[in-house]
Amino acid sequence: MADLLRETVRAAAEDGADWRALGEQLGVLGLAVPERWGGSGAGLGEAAVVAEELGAVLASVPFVSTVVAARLLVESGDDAACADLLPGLCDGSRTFAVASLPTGVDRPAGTAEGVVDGPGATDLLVLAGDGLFHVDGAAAEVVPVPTLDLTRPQADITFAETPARRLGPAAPATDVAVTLLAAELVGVARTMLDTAVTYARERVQFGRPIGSFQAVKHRCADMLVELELARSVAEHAARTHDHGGDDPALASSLAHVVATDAARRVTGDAIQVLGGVGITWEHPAHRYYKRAVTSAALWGGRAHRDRLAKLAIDGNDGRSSHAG
Amino acid sequence: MADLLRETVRAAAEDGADWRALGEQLGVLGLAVPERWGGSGAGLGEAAVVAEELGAVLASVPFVSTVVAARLLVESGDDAACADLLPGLCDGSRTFAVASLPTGVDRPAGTAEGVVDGPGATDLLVLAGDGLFHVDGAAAEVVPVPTLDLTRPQADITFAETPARRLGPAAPATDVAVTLLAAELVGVARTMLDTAVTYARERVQFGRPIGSFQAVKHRCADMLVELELARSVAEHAARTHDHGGDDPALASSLAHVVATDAARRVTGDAIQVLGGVGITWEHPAHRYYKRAVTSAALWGGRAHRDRLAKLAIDGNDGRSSHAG
Amino acid sequence: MTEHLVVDAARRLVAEHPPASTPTEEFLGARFDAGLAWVHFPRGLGGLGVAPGLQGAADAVVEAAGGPNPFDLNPMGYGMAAPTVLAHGSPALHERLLRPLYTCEEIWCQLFSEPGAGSDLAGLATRAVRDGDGWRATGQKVWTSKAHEARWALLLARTDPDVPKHKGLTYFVLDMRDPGVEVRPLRQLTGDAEFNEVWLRDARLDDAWRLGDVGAGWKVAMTTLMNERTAIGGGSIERGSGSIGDALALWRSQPDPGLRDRIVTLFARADALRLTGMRHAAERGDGPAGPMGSLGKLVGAELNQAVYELCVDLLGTAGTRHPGYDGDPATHDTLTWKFLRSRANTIEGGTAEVLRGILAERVLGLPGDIRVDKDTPWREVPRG
Amino acid sequence: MTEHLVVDAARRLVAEHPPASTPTEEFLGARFDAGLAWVHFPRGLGGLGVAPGLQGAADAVVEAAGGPNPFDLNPMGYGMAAPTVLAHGSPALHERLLRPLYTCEEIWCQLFSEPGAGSDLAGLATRAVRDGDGWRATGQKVWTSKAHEARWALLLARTDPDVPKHKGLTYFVLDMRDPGVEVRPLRQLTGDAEFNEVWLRDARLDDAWRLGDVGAGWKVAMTTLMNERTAIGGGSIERGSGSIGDALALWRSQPDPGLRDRIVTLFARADALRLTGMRHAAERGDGPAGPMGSLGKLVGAELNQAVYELCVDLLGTAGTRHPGYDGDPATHDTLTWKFLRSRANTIEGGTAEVLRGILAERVLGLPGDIRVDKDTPWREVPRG
Repeated sequence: MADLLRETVRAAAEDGADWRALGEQLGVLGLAVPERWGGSGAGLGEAAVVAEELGAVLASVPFVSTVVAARLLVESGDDAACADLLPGLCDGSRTFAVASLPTGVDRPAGTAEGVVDGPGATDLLVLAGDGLFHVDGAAAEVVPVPTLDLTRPQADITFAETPARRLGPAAPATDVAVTLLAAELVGVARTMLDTAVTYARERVQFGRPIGSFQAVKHRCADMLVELELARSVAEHAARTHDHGGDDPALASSLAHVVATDAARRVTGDAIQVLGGVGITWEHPAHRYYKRAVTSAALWGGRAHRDRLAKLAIDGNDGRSSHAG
Repeated sequence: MADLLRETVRAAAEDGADWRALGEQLGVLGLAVPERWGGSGAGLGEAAVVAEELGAVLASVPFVSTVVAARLLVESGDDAACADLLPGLCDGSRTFAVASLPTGVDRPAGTAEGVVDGPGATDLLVLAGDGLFHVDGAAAEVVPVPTLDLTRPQADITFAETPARRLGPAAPATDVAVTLLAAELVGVARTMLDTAVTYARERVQFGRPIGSFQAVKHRCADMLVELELARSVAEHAARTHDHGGDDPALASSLAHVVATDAARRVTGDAIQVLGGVGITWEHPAHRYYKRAVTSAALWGGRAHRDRLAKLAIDGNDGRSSHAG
Repeated sequence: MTEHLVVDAARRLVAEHPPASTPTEEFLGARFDAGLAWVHFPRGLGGLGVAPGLQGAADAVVEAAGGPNPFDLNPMGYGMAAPTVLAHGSPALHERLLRPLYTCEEIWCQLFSEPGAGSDLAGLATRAVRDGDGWRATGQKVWTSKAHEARWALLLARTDPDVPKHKGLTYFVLDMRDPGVEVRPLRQLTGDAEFNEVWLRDARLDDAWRLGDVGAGWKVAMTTLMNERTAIGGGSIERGSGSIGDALALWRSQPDPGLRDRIVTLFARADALRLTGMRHAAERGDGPAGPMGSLGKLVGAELNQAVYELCVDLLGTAGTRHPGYDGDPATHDTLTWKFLRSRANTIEGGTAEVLRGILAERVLGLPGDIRVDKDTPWREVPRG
Repeated sequence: MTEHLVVDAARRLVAEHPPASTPTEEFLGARFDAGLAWVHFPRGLGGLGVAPGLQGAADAVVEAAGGPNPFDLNPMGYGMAAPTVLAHGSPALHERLLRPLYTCEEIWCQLFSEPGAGSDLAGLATRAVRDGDGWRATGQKVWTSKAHEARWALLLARTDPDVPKHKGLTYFVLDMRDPGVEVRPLRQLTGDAEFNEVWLRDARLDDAWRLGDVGAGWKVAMTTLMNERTAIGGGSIERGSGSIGDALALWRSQPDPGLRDRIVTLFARADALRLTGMRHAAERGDGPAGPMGSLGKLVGAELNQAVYELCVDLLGTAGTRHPGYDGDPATHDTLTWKFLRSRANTIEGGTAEVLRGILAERVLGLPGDIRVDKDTPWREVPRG
């Protein structure tokens, strides 16, 4: 099942990852949504497969936000809202972004900065104070911000007297987000390792493929190591969310720390292996690099390192801490 | 002058670095001691040359302690003590160790732990409270401690009703010590780089010298980089002490941070280049490695990183801070 | 045969031979005879002829009952000699060697590496020449654990110096009691002598104790080495065990804010490696580790070094003390001993450089290094 | 001639041609005519025929007076073309080229690298064939800065494909106005187009504008490249300037305890590199940088990357924003632009791998890589 899903998404992703097709035809947007609301009742493990394949082609689609939104809606307990919103989420006719307001703001008011996938979102889920709210994307002031990674848009979103519907209590969104992010970065790293290895096999300097030089060869081996470590933590986090067996908070932060480090290193090293070609705008390597670099700062960023320390290293009981 | 000094010490060091010969015949123990007390009135720059050459052969002699002790004596302003003690220091008939007592102890009492060059020292200079004291080595209880680096002995030294002579106010000893330590580690790293390069040129595997493999070759290049950086900070620290031009505290801590990192890396990498031979007891590489590793913890250890941050990075005025 | 039959047999074994009251040799003999030594071996040779994946079921029962682990007692015998003897030895050798190997009455060692042949193992120089119906071996081996207590050795020797290096090797079982064998302990930087140097001077080899064809030694050795890499790379599966556990314990007793970022990085890497080991094991099932098995060894080795370097930094001046270099096992529990010992991790059992080459060439398919000695008769290849 | 005579001449120059009120070309022309362009060049060609170490005295006076720096305006001309033309050009070329080069009326570029010849520069494929009393060049060059504004180019082309690669190259001055020259900007990952691709299609070369003998191009190019490495590797001597200065400023405005150990390490390394640059410069005096010059470039490049990675980590989510990729110079002051730009540092002007090779082989004396193409005619060497 996972293999079939992977092949299907891979084929679609390589064809351009049209959002409506992902929803209507492939049905992968609602993988983790119960069937009664238009989804397929699978888990994060399946969603992670999709995230990896979308990461592998660097698809500029709001997949992570979509799965996080679905999870927040389902867990809100507001069945009416689920019935209203989830079918559109599943078929791709609605696109979601999740905005967190600063501490002290208890309803949609003021500005949420750098909301990932904010530009163009038809629907916004807003975490404010202890509540989760739904806001119509057209009712808020959405100002796109210029991003380093052009394939993952952000917006500063301002709420002023904006109509909002309270769906339920606030729930942490970060753990699901970074679990998918890690899977996405496995895809990112995988493509860049493949790209570097192919280039190292084919590029000839000094009368031999550059991959026969240890400096290049051993760098590629290190990239493989990073990819394998990232894959392990990403799969572990998704499995933990779906099936338990570990602390989801710990598994999520671990996934963020390892996968973002790995992706930054692999994409940076890929540019080095590619040499001059790798620093041109024309070659896709820089887009992957920018995705990896910015991912390390999103959905909690380095706070995951601190949380990991609290949960697993310092030795006190830090189970209630969460990052981002 | 420096070249001649270097050649002289190098020849003596390679012959076994007999302590009395270094003092009586070569006159290098009192390099930084005024001539009227048996020294040659030179500076730390010259002493650093000696330290480097002694480090290069991993001589098990208390040179750093000797120079620190000389500096403390000269700066104490106690001319009678200088006249008593310095001639013996210069000719090698006396050997010195410098002990620091914990805060709160204002005279030689209690135990100073891990006093470098403590075993066998004929004379002890003790920093206690705001005073500098002289204690006869035979009058204190000197218990050698088992060390990782067998070439640099330490002792726990206990003072109980021990006769002590107050020489003057306490003065920081660490900056001079780490300046010489850095020079010593340049010698340590230099020998290990030479050893690794020679081995890489001569050792044949797969029908070619292993130095023709980039993994080995580039490692050696990185070792060269570390050595060059270490040499620069070590020389800069000695020059700063002798001639100003920078903050001696900053230059000393910089020298400790860079030179200890460099020496650990170079000696560790040398073992890797040597392969199986490098992990045998018989080959000297492990002795150099142990010297480098332990040096990072002595005379302030990682506190130098903190001091460097206070002096040069944080941007507040931390000029009065000192490490160790 | 299904798993429960193996489990039943194991339960019978521990019931009839309670490990607590049965001498080790006797228990292992009974386990061998019950076919639970290595369940995928043929019946009569310690096995039941079933899938190797069922071994875990037997091991679990025996371990739970406190039974002895032959791998700890006879690592080269159990991990390397047994599969090699089974695959390449005659029925007579199976009969003679496997049972006492398993019972640990006969300890084994491995005579592969030489002072002049480390990473380039196939370049080894120990010569075996025909002598009547047997052979005589002369040369020097090194990095041999257990040589001083070993009854038998796996020996790789050059029988034809006039062909390229991989083609002139032959694989033998050597009698360590032969008068032509001299063993000397080799002291390491920890002060311990875990390994030995072994000199062979016209040591007698029986042709019937040859494993594989004359000239096929390299291929046979690959069986042995693949088992070695798995054995070394196989890690524990408890979070926070091994070297990182030592660091965590030290950290909890004396945390240092300036080192927190480093311990986070190392913990995350250690846990990622732990999860990778479990994932790879699950993915390969009963299959051999293959070249990807080098990954765990490589990462684990470099991680060990970084973790114990962190420990030494945490220890500060306490890390400049060390109880001694006399090989006393009591010193092995100190962080400084472990720190020193870890320095060999990136060299022993395949250097970090060799392992990176394996990953790059055999997993990623990158081209090999230029081999100047590939088609040259061994005799003419420069060595040193 | 002693230093004070140089200083006197420089003082006279800035007194007679006050930089503030003198057009750049005119000032530089006057400086050239005063022999203060490059004091070690012959009189009449911008020099005084004195030791190169005296140049610094002239530079200091001019800089203090606010005079223009020709290196900034015409880097390839000043840093590479001038020494190469002087060493290998005819007197007629000296006369024609050096003065307008120095006044920056004529900008220069360098046509060495090709898509198929990066690290392996000597493998380049641009062909120059005899055509009457001149030559015609065809091929593609890349990584050419200033190509769009250059009047002249230093061109390395293959004149004999039937000899090993280093032996078949010849070095020319190319007229960039030739109709066979096409320049296209090459956009980098920052969005800027600092460099160009240059296509040559039967571009005309005058044999009198050849630098060095036919087939001696590699040797001539070494003159040029040694000057390039020095130019790139030469660093500033202010503590806390350059990339580490950016990090320190950011740190002071928003310190992060978790990153303190990293900034300490990077600051210490940056300062050690700064001191190393000064030490090496003092040690070599007037001499060329030589292979040790690669050290500063290597360390500086990797340090820049690590420093700007730290900045991005310090910035947190602010580091995910970036003003744009339209090449607007205003973006160059952002930390994110500098971060992106630093990625090229380990590739341009000699990759980190090439520089490590230079240090290992030419400073430490380690053996070279196995060169499969060394004795093979260029035509038969695989390329791609």
